[in-house]
Amino acid sequence: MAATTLRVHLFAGMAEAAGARHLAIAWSGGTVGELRSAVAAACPAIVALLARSAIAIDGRYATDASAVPVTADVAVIPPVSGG
Amino acid sequence: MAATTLRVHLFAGMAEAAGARHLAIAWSGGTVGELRSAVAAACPAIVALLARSAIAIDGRYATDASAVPVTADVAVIPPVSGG
Amino acid sequence: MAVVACRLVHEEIDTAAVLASVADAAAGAHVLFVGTTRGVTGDVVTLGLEYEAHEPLAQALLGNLADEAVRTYALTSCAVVHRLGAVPVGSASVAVATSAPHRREAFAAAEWLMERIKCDVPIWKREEAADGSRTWVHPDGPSAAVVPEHGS
Amino acid sequence: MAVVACRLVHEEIDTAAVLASVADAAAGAHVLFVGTTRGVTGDVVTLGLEYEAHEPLAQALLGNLADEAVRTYALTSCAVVHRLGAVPVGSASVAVATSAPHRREAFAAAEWLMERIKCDVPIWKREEAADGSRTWVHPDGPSAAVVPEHGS
Repeated sequence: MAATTLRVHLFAGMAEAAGARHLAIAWSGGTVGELRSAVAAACPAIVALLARSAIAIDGRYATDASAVPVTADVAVIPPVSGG
Repeated sequence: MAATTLRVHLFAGMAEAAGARHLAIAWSGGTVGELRSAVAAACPAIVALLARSAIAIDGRYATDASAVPVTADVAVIPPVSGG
Repeated sequence: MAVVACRLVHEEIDTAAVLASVADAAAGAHVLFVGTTRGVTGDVVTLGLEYEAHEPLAQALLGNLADEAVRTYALTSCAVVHRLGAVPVGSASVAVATSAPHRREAFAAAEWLMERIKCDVPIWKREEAADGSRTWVHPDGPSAAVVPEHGS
Repeated sequence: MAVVACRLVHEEIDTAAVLASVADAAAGAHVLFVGTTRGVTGDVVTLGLEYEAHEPLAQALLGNLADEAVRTYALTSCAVVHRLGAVPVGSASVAVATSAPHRREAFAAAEWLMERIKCDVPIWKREEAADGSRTWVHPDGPSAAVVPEHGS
């Protein structure tokens, strides 16, 4: 599958640490676990928080084994503090 | 002690059963337990509910052993249903 | 420091005002419980309720309960309002508000207060059924107050 | 039959409207929880909070939680409103209202909803301290959502 650019949304302290609200990740398909590695490589500043974060794919929380299509809407969800 | 008339307040279903919001009980002093007997004798219509009721003396719940002075403000408190 | 307000009223309860009355800079959690007259219980229709109280005793006991709630749950504030007289379907008969730094205490205190109000405080309701008959409600069993927990 | 309303808003929460929205002829018990920005926590002063969300996901999860609360606790109605953006001290960041025939279910559902909102829903707060510094809050430990309970 041809590599495309996946837009990964960041929020809150993670966006602050990255200095950006999105990361552009080269992606030709794979699992959430593989995407985590790619995100960590692209932005070392968020590695510690990323390890404690969930990944949402197309508006649903995903496990590390889930597939991430090249068309996916991806968000990293660090520990929440709403309420 | 000279007998006087104690005014005993009734409420809700007990006032309805007695057909009155107060009973006048001849009283020369005694315990709450003795007062219960006097009230039951004065108004047989409320005996069943009286057995399930608390007695308040001067604005506080009282045990059957408590003294009821001739000047007491007495109320019979049947099972409650507020809220 | 904690503010406590307990009232018996004969008019509509302003539930927003009850909630607002427990605001406090140290409070992050506020719970408001509102009990209303149910119009329908399963298939049974209720036309309205009427409440009566031993007012001085009820007022004193509500104050005791609120004070105890503030101490036990370390509330920042607490308010209890009970309506007496006729309460139409859908209207509030009772409102309890609590505030605390965190939510667990605010919830627990409000729930405890409602349990105690329903068991201990000399207030009675009369239900008007669909056929117009009216019945005072005296739950089965002895009054919980027969074994006194307040006073002597 | 049960009515559920969940909203994310960027302006002040009308808490009285949230409570009114859960009124129902079959409900005798209504619980409103309001979470506000604490100005003081012990000796620590907070100047204000700011909230951010993954809005589509937060909206969807709030809806799922409210639906689950209605089913689990047999509520007559349920409403959740969370404010985003700056929330001044003393103002509401979240309001949860439940109604049920009886109070136990209304209390339990409101408390359960607040627990789940605080654990599962992608909303974050930034605290502004007395010295003007602002810090995003990410509680220690893994996100509760790492083990997904909703969706796949």
